[in-house]
Amino acid sequence: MKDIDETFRKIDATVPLREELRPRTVTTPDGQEITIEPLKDYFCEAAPKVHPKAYFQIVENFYNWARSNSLWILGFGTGCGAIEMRPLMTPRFDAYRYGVQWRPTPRQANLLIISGYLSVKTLKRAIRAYEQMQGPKYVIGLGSCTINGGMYWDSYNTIKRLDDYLPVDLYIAGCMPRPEALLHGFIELKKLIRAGKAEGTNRYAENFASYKAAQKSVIKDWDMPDYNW
Amino acid sequence: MMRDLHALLTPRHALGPLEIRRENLAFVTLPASNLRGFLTELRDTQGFSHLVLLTAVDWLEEGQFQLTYMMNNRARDLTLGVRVMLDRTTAQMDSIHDLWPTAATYQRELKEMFGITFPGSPRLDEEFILEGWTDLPPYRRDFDSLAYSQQTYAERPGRVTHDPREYMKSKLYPGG
Amino acid sequence: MFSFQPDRSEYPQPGLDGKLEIDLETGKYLKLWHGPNHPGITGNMSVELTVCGDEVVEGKTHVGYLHRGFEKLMERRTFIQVFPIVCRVCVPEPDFNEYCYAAAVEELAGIEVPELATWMRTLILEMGRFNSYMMFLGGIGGALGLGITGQWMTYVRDLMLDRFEELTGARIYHMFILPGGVRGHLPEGFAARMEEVLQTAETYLADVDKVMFANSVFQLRTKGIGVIEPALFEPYGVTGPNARAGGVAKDVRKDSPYLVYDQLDFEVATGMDSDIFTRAKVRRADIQTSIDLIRQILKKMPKDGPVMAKLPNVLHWKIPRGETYIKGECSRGEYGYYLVTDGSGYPRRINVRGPSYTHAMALLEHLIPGTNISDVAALMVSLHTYPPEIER
Amino acid sequence: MSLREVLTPFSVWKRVLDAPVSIADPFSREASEHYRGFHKNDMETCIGCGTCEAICQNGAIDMVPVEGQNTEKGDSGLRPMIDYGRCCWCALCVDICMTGSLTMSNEYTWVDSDPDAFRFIPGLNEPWKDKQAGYKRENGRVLSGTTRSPMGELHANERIDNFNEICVGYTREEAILEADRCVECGLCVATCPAHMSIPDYIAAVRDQDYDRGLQLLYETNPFSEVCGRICTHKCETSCAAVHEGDAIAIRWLKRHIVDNVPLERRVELIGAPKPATGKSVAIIGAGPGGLTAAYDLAREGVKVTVYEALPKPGGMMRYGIPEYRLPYDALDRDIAVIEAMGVTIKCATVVGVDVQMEDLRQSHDAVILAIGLQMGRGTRIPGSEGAGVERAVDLLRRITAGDPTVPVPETAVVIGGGNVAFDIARSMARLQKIKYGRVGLTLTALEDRAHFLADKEELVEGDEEGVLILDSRGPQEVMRDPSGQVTGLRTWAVTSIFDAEGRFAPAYDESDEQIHQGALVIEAIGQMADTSLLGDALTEKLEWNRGRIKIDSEMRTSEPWLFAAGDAVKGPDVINAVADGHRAARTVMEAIAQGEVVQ
Repeated sequence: MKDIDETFRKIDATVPLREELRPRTVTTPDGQEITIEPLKDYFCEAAPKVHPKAYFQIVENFYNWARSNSLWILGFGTGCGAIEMRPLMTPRFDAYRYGVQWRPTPRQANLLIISGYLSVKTLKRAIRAYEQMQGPKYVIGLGSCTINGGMYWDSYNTIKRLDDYLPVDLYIAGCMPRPEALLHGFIELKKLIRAGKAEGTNRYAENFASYKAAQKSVIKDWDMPDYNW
Repeated sequence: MMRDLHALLTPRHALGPLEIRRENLAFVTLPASNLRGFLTELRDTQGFSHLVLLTAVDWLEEGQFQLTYMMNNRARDLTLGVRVMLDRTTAQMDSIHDLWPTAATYQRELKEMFGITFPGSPRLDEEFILEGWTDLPPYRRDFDSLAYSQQTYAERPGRVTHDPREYMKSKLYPGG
Repeated sequence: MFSFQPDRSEYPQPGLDGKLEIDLETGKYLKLWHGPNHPGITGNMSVELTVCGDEVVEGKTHVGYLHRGFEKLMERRTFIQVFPIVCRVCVPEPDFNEYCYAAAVEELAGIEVPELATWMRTLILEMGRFNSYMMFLGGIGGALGLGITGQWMTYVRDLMLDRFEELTGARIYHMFILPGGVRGHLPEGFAARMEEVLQTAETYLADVDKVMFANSVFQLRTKGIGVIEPALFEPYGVTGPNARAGGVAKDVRKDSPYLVYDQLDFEVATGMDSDIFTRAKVRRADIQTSIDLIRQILKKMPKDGPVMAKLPNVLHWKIPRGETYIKGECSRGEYGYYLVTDGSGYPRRINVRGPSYTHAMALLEHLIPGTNISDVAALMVSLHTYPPEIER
Repeated sequence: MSLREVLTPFSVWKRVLDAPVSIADPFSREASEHYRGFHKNDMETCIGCGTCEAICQNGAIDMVPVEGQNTEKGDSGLRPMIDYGRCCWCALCVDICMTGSLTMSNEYTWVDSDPDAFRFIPGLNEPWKDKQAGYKRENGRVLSGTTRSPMGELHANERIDNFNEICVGYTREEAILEADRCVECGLCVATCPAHMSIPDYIAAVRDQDYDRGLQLLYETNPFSEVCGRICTHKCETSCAAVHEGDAIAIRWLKRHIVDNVPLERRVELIGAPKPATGKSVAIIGAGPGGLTAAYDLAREGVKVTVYEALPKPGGMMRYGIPEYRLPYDALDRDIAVIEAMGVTIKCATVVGVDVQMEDLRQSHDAVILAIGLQMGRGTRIPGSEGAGVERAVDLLRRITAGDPTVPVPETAVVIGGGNVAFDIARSMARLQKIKYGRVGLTLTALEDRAHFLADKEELVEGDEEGVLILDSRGPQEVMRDPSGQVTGLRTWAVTSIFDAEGRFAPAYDESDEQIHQGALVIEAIGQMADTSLLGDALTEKLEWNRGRIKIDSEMRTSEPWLFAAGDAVKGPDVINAVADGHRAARTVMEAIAQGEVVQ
């Protein structure tokens, strides 16, 4: 392994917002002049809130049981781990029999599997996808690169610790983890949910400011609203 | 075969010596200004119509970028690596996107990853792979990936290692 | 019998130079992001479509979502340390990276690979090609709403992964082709188990022929669509099955035989129409070639012998200054490694030439205008692109 | 579009009759036999060399101390800890492992909600510890070399009738090949008494940078040319490569560096000593210990005078080690470098006769005693008193000095199995060959062949030269004829050397008696120091420890102005003497600096 260049200092510069995202005045087809602010106009600005538990424990337990039995995964293959999800979606490993299925859009999903390393560019999309998902929602970090950088530990373009940017409920070690390990992960996640320990959504809401700060520290061109809901 | 070709084209394009790697692969260096004519002739009359790849090598110590245009003649199974040395500070080269449209992609990547410009190449300044990148072009040798990574991303703390040599000395000879 | 031509009377007309003046503010155009999170995309990439009605007028490929900076990371690693990371460059068919890298290092370091190892390498590469095509068939079916091929092909691919696992010790990232040879011998009874897999595959493929290639819906949606004019092949660097479907028998295995391909008996499959259907058909024929090749290899390969050449101590392995380019025919076209060494213990530069680089960027952007939105997925899949090899 | 194309797809409905392909219980599915799963480590075999850490391209491995694993020679006591937040299961660590202790199981499931939990030390208590299946490297695939470059040697016929050096030294190509095998773990460094920076100078050989190599050598050892030839090289026993092949030829590589740097260049590379401090130190004995201390002190700007009783400096290196192992000019070069640092060596000056201890004490800031072990021990068996029985060290000294009265009979017997025994046996064999044209020498030792105290090469070369080596023979009596002439040695077979408590108490099988013919019996069973030079008063004043001058760990005697080093107080070989010399010099420097040395 080559020695690190101790004299190297990174250049920290801000990236200006893209032209079309800046607030501006436009003329509508019917001749009216209106001011638009693209990042605000189409999104709810409210920050996420902590979702309180049900008053009766038994009700909460029932909720958790129900939640644990419908893990709907967002079919977003963020990294190489996505290739081992295909066998799970097909008869040989058949995750559907455990109440797990894949959905094409974040709005229908409650489980985000970060399948491996996240480049900064994908991190941005993953955050967006995560924030668009319905709560209570869960995140699984798949593969070693979500834990401590994995084999991309010295890459300039991938994040090292997923839990800095998203609330992770469970990690599955491996490079890459086999489908069986993923199934194990689903079972473990179900246990966590039933025990009421999978509180990532609320953790994200509680520590929203610090998560945002971490996210913005690596995503230089933050051209989206702070909360994509 | 390569030698014949080299002998034939040298007078017109001021080619450097031919470096034969193996029977069907050789490399040759030529001045940047002759590149376009040379590639056109290779393509049109010598059957080297396939641009395999276009990439750069950063010779930081020598202050030069090496551009490699890998040309292939499928019928005769010959590959010729055409090298052009550029000054590292100006880092500018003629675009060949009109000869091979696909070269525009390569040139876009070289612009982003090495900071080599190709005036006239389409969409040259659009972001290609990186997004919101403000540092040195990352494939340059003076960009240190690990240092950048450590200064940007947090690693999981709590790891310590010991050098067996020093550790043994301290254990076996505590006084030195 | 049917006409799928849209009524374009209301659409904006191109200017005198034949180009559309695209202005989003007119309200006639819409930006549609096809990916990165989209079921119809081949991996983590995206195509920014500008549509007018349901016709696409412009497409821009966006990549970089999977960029890990491999070529930079390789410069930080010693020659042996590069070996584990090369396979990550292309997830569905990692073995080509291992082979090209190993062969490049061996050539510059002057290492002679034992004969059995070259046979093993060929076997691994053909198994990988088989797997990659399985993903393709599943993908092209899926892109046109034919889910069953995806289900079958993933299953068959998984059976092959089992063979990979017993041979190499891993399912996806095999890390088997070490510079200098391969890591092990064939396990006991491997050929028989492989034959079982190949036979199962053949029965499923026969059904795919019926359910997909003979299917009227599939034919209507793929024939005559996404045609690449053979004249575009050289300017756009089209290689592999994409070129073969247009009647150009480009195949590195034949054009410039490597490993033991000159000792194997096979024909290169070609087609004439150069449309989505022909490209799928050529790949279907190529699977059969792969199956035959695997059988031939297992029959012809030496039964015993060394599989590793003697390496210098890999911890401080230095390779003299030089450069080389090693190529091979992967399932998508010409795959190559350009390796430059400077006499130190680290590669000076490694450049990976993936076929998707030309197919998914310039070529796709050239083909997309004029297609229907619903055909974009099929068009993309038919080019068989894997984004990680574009951005590395 | 024909009707056929519409209907054909439906034919695959036959598949509904297929048995389902789902794996019924995916959770207990075993991975394949050679699967690269989670790591295992055999704690007992592992030597903590850290080669796995060096090759890991993910920086996933840390070397950490583990309870129950002690640091000892050849085992650092560290064990690999693997971070599964980094690992990529490439198994390069398994392939490079120097002992084969690191392997992989075929276990693959590890799920946890705590990201910090994915670090573990394989071999402690992981659940898959006893699993047999999993990746192991195929035999013969080792990523570092296993066989040593052979050292060129004179053939037995070429060397037996002369005292020419046997080993010819590595060529550059051989040296590079050999240096290439080193994995730079550094286990050898702590084993070397002088802590020579072995991996660094081996790297210098690899890089063909002999200047840097020589500078590295002189940092820790001014007798590199000597040690490059005759060091006991204990470092090679703790070499990581020894577990699956030959140890790196550390000694030969050291010699190769020195051989490639001419004498003048050496002095130039080391540079001038520090400016004179005005202090002065006397050293008694110009052996490796004394001269090393002299070198160090001279480098620090101290004026050093070395007193040597014999006509030439070098001590046992000159008068104990035969010329065919260490040519005198090699030794002279090492000493020349030391003298170039400004050290004065007064030869043929016997302390106690030509100069008195008290004078030295008066005229110097400190005195270092490095007198070595010059007197041979006797066996005290019947018949061992009188003519025809010699001590090895005396004979060796006389051979070196060119004494014409050295007895060279046609047959001789050597008692002892150490290096000195072989030195005298092989020297005598040469003299016999020169004088009579044939070798008639028998060597008897208590130990069996596997446990000889001498180096393995000595046995091999002794055999080649025609020395009859008899193992497990205990000497009982020197046989003499009625005229008192020695005729041979009577021995019994040895059944055991040590008793149950580990004390030296050889037991014999008396029924197995042999008589070895020989007109000369040479005893080579150990040496002792001659401390008569101290004088009675000082001998009385000093503290003693079982016949040796008592010193502390910093080489101080009980007298504040007197320090001691070398074989006389510690032993047993050149490199230890060198280490002692360094330590003595350091202590003396500290003492001088602190003004402790009060007259």
